[in-house]
Amino acid sequence: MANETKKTSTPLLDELEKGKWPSFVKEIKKMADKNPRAKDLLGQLEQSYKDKVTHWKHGGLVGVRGYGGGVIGRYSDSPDKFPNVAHFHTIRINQPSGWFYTSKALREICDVWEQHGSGLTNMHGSTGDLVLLGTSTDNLEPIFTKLTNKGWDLGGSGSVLRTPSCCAGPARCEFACYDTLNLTYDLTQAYQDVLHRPQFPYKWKFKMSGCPNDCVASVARADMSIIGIWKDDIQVDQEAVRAYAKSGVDVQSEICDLCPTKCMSWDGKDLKIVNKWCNKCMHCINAMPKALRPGKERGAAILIGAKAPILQGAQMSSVLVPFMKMEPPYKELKDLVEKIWDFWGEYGKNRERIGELIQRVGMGQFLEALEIEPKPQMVANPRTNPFIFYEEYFEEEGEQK
Amino acid sequence: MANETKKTSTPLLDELEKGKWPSFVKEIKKMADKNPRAKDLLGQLEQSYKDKVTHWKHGGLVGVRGYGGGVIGRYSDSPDKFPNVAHFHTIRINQPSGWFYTSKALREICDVWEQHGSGLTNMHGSTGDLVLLGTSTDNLEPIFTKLTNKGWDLGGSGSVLRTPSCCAGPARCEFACYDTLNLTYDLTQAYQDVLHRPQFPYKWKFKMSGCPNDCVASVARADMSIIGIWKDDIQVDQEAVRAYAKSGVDVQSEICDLCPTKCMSWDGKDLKIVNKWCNKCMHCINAMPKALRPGKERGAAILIGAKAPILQGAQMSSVLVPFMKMEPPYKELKDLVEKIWDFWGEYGKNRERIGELIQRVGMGQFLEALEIEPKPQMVANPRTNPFIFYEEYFEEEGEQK
Amino acid sequence: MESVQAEQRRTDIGPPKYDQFLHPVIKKNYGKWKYHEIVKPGVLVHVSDTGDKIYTVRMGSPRLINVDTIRMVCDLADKYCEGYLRFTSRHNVEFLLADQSKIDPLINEIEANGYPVGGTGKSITNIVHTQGWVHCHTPATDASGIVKAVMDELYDYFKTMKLPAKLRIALACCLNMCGAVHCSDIAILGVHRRPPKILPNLNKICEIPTTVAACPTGAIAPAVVDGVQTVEVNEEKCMFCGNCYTMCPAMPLANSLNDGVSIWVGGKVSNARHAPMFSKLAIPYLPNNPPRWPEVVNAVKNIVEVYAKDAKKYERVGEWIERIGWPRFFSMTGIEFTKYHIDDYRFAATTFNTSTHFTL
Amino acid sequence: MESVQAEQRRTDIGPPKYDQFLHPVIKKNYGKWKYHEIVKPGVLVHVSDTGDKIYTVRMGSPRLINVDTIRMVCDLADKYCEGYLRFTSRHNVEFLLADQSKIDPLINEIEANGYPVGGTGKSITNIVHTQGWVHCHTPATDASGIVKAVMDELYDYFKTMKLPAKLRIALACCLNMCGAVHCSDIAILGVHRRPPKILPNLNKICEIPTTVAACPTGAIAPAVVDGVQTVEVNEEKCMFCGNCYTMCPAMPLANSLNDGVSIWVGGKVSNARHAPMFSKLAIPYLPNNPPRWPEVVNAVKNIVEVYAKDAKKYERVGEWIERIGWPRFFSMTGIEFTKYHIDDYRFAATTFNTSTHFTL
Ligand code: SRM
Ligand code: SRM
Ligand code: SRM
Ligand code: SRM
Ligand code: SF4
Ligand code: SF4
Ligand code: SF4
Ligand code: SF4
Ligand code: SF4
Ligand code: SF4
Ligand code: SF4
Ligand code: SF4
Repeated sequence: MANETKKTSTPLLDELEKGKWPSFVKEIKKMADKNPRAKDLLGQLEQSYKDKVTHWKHGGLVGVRGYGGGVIGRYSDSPDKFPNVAHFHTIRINQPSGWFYTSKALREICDVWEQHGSGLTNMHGSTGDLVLLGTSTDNLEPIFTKLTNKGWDLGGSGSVLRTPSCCAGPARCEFACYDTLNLTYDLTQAYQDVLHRPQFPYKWKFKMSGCPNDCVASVARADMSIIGIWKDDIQVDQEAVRAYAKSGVDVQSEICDLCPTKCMSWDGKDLKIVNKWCNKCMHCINAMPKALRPGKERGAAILIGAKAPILQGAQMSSVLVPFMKMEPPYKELKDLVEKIWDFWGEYGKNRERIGELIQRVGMGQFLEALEIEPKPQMVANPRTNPFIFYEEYFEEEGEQK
Repeated sequence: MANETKKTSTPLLDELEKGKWPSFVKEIKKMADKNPRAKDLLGQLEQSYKDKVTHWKHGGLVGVRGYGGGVIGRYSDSPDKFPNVAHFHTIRINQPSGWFYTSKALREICDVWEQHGSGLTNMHGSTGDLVLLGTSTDNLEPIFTKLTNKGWDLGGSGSVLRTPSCCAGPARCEFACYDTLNLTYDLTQAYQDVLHRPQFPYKWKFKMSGCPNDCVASVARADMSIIGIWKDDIQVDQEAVRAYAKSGVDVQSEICDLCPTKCMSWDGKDLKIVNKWCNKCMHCINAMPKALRPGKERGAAILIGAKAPILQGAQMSSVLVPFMKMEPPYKELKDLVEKIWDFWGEYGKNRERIGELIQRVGMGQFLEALEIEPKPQMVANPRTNPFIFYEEYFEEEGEQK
Repeated sequence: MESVQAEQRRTDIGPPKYDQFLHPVIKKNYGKWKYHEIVKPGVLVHVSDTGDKIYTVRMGSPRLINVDTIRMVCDLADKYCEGYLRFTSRHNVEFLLADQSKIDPLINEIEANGYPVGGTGKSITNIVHTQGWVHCHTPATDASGIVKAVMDELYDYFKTMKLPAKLRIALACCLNMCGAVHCSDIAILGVHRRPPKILPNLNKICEIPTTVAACPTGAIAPAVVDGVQTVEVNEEKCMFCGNCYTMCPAMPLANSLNDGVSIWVGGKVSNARHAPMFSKLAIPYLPNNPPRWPEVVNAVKNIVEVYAKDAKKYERVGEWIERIGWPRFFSMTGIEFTKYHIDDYRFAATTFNTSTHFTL
Repeated sequence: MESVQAEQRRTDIGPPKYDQFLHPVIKKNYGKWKYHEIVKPGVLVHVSDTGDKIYTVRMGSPRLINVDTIRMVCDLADKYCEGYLRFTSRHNVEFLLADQSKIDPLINEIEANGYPVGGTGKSITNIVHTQGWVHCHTPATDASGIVKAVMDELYDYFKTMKLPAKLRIALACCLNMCGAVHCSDIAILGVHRRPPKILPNLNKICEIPTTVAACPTGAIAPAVVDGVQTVEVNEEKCMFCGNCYTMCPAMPLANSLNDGVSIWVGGKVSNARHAPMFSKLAIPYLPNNPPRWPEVVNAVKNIVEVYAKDAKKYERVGEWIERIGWPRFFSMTGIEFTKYHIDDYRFAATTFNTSTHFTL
């Protein structure tokens, strides 16, 4: 690899060193001083800023032995000008549940990456991976070996299970209705094979949020969104409610009036909740966490089908199982997941996400195939059109069709 | 015509003479005693009640000379058993605006109909016509001539303008924001030709409601729904509000809390309305008509495209012109209508309602073709998908495609 | 055909102008009405800025009425209303009176004749409906018969104003929905459930390409049977819309064993409080059980009663369901939720619940 | 290639188990947290049923960070947090402290290093974003550059908690939407606006049927040009989704004159009060104007400021717009409403206003 580290002139990017928000240009520049890949990235990026187009070529399949994903191949369209980013592949490292780290663990990764790559990272990618940003093909195996030896493995890319991710959950949040970290770890381990070797029609994402605040945005971007909820009554500490009121919270207008189901009332002394109407929106609990807690009978709602807009418009996940207990070994959940994957494997077209498949075959058909009971929680409203595919009809006695 | 009036045995229909609600069976039976068409209708209907299917054959084009609609041809599938309904065509008479009548006028119609038809009617059809229920082909011309001589004309059927209809409006309602009766009459007269002679791709319905209560359900079932609204502030008589409060109306909970925009407040003395947020839902005015009235600057919103579900699902009309003054000679409205009809005539497929056409070509394209300015009032929300048909792009200087 | 002289024949005259049919009090106060009150069920008074008043007495009608009934109504109008009357957009008769003292005598006569007075305010008024077996060629059920049976059962709701809000019922006997049931508090909709038969003479009466094109789901394909050009129907793809029969008489769907009725709820038209809403499926199928359709009557009554008991003042059925949520609607009414309730047509995805907003 | 010994190579081990990375206080109080408070912008305290407390200091990050920055963060974690830290779902760094007295010294060091502390509560936190010109092959704009320019301008909103509610911004550089911008309070989305070019070597690198099938609007058709099999694009039908380029590298859409940015508003993910909502189009197009995209920065800032001034406490952008209505949103922000705002895709009809509920 060429090792010229003389300064690149980047008048456009330099503008992005100004301002108070920490600058990614500074991050690149600092590495550029010692890392030729970073230096050429800077140069090529400046070129893009001039030309207003990307200078990466289309695609490129690379990877590590025995894995079908985890590396995004990338090649410069100007390798002559920027030889150190002629290859500039990204490695996706499966982050630990909830993005909790020790400094020791992070340093180990930094050391490997400084040696074998650009020294630049994304902490993290939008799917959740720890993204190592740019190296050449010959470094992939060494990096892989070194990292696995430190206990790290690759994340997903292509038609595989993508790195599941979860919110801080019970580790650092009082709202968690199930153990998001444990479930994420468990599923990731249980499904290593489909995470690393493409066996699906397209990608599959799991995201686990401990409560309906959905701090990993699972409803927007996971094929299966597992969102903690509770079944019984919100736990109320009336004394603490009064304390909030005293401290200036207008319980009527800020809490009761904003409750979407209007199931709360406040007489200046007690907060009453008609729990049978509560739709678990979290607002009151969010606003007065010292006074209110989710109920005790906890589990999760399973929603299915979110994805980005290509090709039929973005979808959010929608309710598949209104309530499921979420306890190791998560057998009920795994049975469900595997049943869905089987169905998807059989009926899904190439590059068809599960949400698209469900739309294509119809939710009713999908439920029936999976032997899941239809429930009114699944719909915002029942159908408005009368085009019902009634499935059976009577024939006249002795009739022959 | 056979004139046997001996009683038909109708054990099933007889069951429908019981009960408190006035019985259509009684209505038919009473005529059956003197009218053979009514008698055979009764017989055939009893047969349907036994067989649980209709005994009318498919379709049948009949009409009066020079007209392309107004008569629904109908033939029995058992003319041998029910010869008097072998033909049993319906005549649609264009009702007067708002269904106001004099007894004299109605009697004249009754007399013609008793002589030439079954003596049975629908007062009225769901489109609004006065429906004369059942006669034979040879009676059509005489009926037509007699009725036109009394001042009546046919309504529509087939691919024509259907009989426009309207609510009681200023004749008997304090909420009317424009003269629904006059507009209905005016449009009906202006468009006699397209009402009587098919020139459209499919049917077209106008319905005029004087205010957003929409008492003719125009938003659900008119290709063009003309709904009265106002622009300025709701007129409030504070004294009268207080009187309602005194008489037991809970102004806070029954009025303010139910205001969809929450733009009202009540301090026990005065009702305040932040009119810029009011969306003219009518609730407060409906609930306290003595105290509140629509504003003074009145007109109508024009909505477009409602239809029944075949084939793509039912549509409601949607906003095309948020506000238009509605005053004779209604030139602005008529210009708009005619522009739309031209567009529909040119681009509409056979049996394509305007609402379907707009969906097919896209509302944006439709507006552009009609030179109507896009307005945010037209949408419940702007698009959520990013699939925008940007229409122009720059080319490089000197570029040749 | 009766001979008609050319000079008698007039065309394109349109309907008579409305103003000749307006009661003098109405004519005088046209556009000047100030407010109204519901005097009692079925009776309105409109008061003008001029101080004038017009009283309205609303009479329930089966809509299918004979000329003698119309004449009876005319007689009453002559006796009490100077000959002026009107019909409503839901097919009731309205008598227009200048003289308050005539209201009760009029009501007495109406009721003596077997017709009810009511339908105002927070009531159930007349059921908008269609032709059914009385006059149409595509019905999946009768119209007037069900309406009669249902209104018999809901009679008290017509005569009183004890509901939380107006409750509007409509019926259509096939998916053409002439009753425009798609925006009703409660809708009764006739449904076929068996794919069309294909009559042997199809090629003689229908154009095959048009017939094939008529099917929105592509269920119809050209076929040759016994050497004759015809079509075949992929039954799995048929959702019983009936458009093929509309286009081609040789493909009837009507079937005594399978036709029936579906029930829909929660639609509305007015903009009061909530914007207009479509009706949503409550019960996918109830059998055609003439003459009195007890299953349908009970289903409608049940929904009305659960609503009447639980809804808050001014809450239309759709607003009530929106507040309590569909899970509660189904559990409170005891109606079963099935896969048929879940939309699988064009806009299906927009009807899914993409939130954790639900009750268990 | 560096030689690797077979015995060193392990596969399918998955990520390290999370428990080894949990601060001892967290480990002890796992699942026992009782409540939290926001001590001040960027600082949380979580209090356990056991009485234990863990403090969190949130540091803003540009996400694209180098190993030295990570090491700097590690140093701070060692010094103040017993070596424990985490990252958030929006790419910020969170330091986890057992000792309250260390908070301010930590913050001082963070800020001395040029990173801000904030992003909690009613603030604007980090912008979720994507690769852009830094690493992707399909972008219509850069990601990190716009994010930097916008966050510079919104810096104070990160450091304070003075907004009516949380405001979440996301950016995606093409319609693949890796930034999942479709449910954000404000979304910045790169858009192409010129149909794909067709490179002469198309037949050598793409399968023509697959390429044709890739287009959701059917804009691509097989063609023969100069005797060579290729495709042609019906430009009227192209809506610039880029799926053809994803499937066929010989159909690039990137174009310096026409690529740019669209702005979307009113999406959300949480179920708090209102169910999750999609983002809706606010501005169809703003030019790519690197290095600091002033048009985009101003557009975002304008929306934030109008919102900040007008919304009520707890009202997310989408809830605010739902209250004031789209007409007011456009008039208050001064954004022009165009035909592009009106949906014309699959669910278009469900987005039309079928009511008279609007302000003029
Ligand atoms: C790196 C990352 C963006 C980032 O900067 O964070 C990313 C980058 C790419 N995404 Fe993505 N996606 C990334 C998260 C997402 C997400 C968000 C999420 O996972 O939460 C989405 C939306 C949710 C979803 O899955 O629908 C997303 C939806 C897509 C799509 C559209 C998929 C669809 O079904 O519509 C594509 C297109 C494709 O798969 O061909 C895509 C494709 C791509 C590709 C591989 C481009 C391509 O077509 O080959 C990008 C590689 C960029 C590069 O050179 O590094 N990416 N992509 C994210 C992964 C990092 C990680 O592993 O943590
Ligand atoms: C008589 C009436 C029902 C009634 O009992 O009141 C009626 C009866 C028929 N309608 Fe209707 N429609 C009647 C109002 C409606 C309405 C309601 C309205 O106009 O407010 C609708 C829904 C609104 C709409 O226009 O979409 C309606 C939507 C249809 C449709 C579906 C049209 C569509 O675009 O989807 C058809 C099918 C067709 O046109 O082929 C249809 C077709 C028919 C036909 C002509 C049957 C046919 O396919 O040939 C029916 C003749 C029945 C008969 O034998 O008398 N009728 N039809 C109504 C007309 C009376 C009148 O003139 O006053
Ligand atoms: C007579 C009639 C108009 C006509 O030209 O024929 C009429 C007349 C009045 N309507 Fe209506 N409406 C009439 C059909 C409708 C319809 C159409 C329909 O049902 O098909 C609607 C829309 C229904 C819907 O939303 O589905 C309708 C929705 C209203 C509303 C809104 C009620 C609501 O809360 O949603 C009001 C306001 C009110 O009642 O407070 C209203 C109010 C009124 C008032 C009070 C207006 C006035 O000040 O005169 C009239 C007396 C109402 C009463 O019965 O208590 N009218 N009204 C119609 C009587 C039908 C009948 O025989 O029962
Ligand atoms: C750290 C983090 C989770 C993680 O595992 O990384 C997190 C942590 C917390 N969230 Fe969150 N949320 C985090 C991303 C999210 C997201 C996802 C996103 O933005 O992409 C959402 C959904 C946003 C949306 O709806 O678009 C989210 C919606 C909420 C809400 C709902 C707010 C609302 O009114 O809509 C709450 C409740 C609240 O703040 O009162 C909440 C509350 C909280 C609490 C208070 C929970 C707790 O008791 O510990 C945490 C501190 C919040 C704060 O910053 O004030 N968190 N939170 C994420 C911080 C991101 C960041 O760096 O800024
Ligand atoms: S999703 Fe709920 S449990 Fe998870 S971090 Fe957010 S608020 Fe806490
Ligand atoms: S969680 Fe939401 S719905 Fe339930 S009581 Fe609290 S504010 Fe109301
Ligand atoms: S629509 Fe309005 S103006 Fe017309 S009758 Fe009904 S309430 Fe009166
Ligand atoms: S008309 Fe409706 S929106 Fe306007 S003030 Fe009255 S209740 Fe509120
Ligand atoms: S709804 Fe159907 S069956 Fe009934 S009248 Fe209309 S077209 Fe005929
Ligand atoms: S009834 Fe409708 S879906 Fe069935 S074959 Fe006929 S047209 Fe097709
Ligand atoms: S949004 Fe598009 S351009 Fe940006 S990283 Fe994802 S695939 Fe690449
Ligand atoms: S960009 Fe999309 S719409 Fe345009 S040609 Fe390519 S695939 Fe078709």
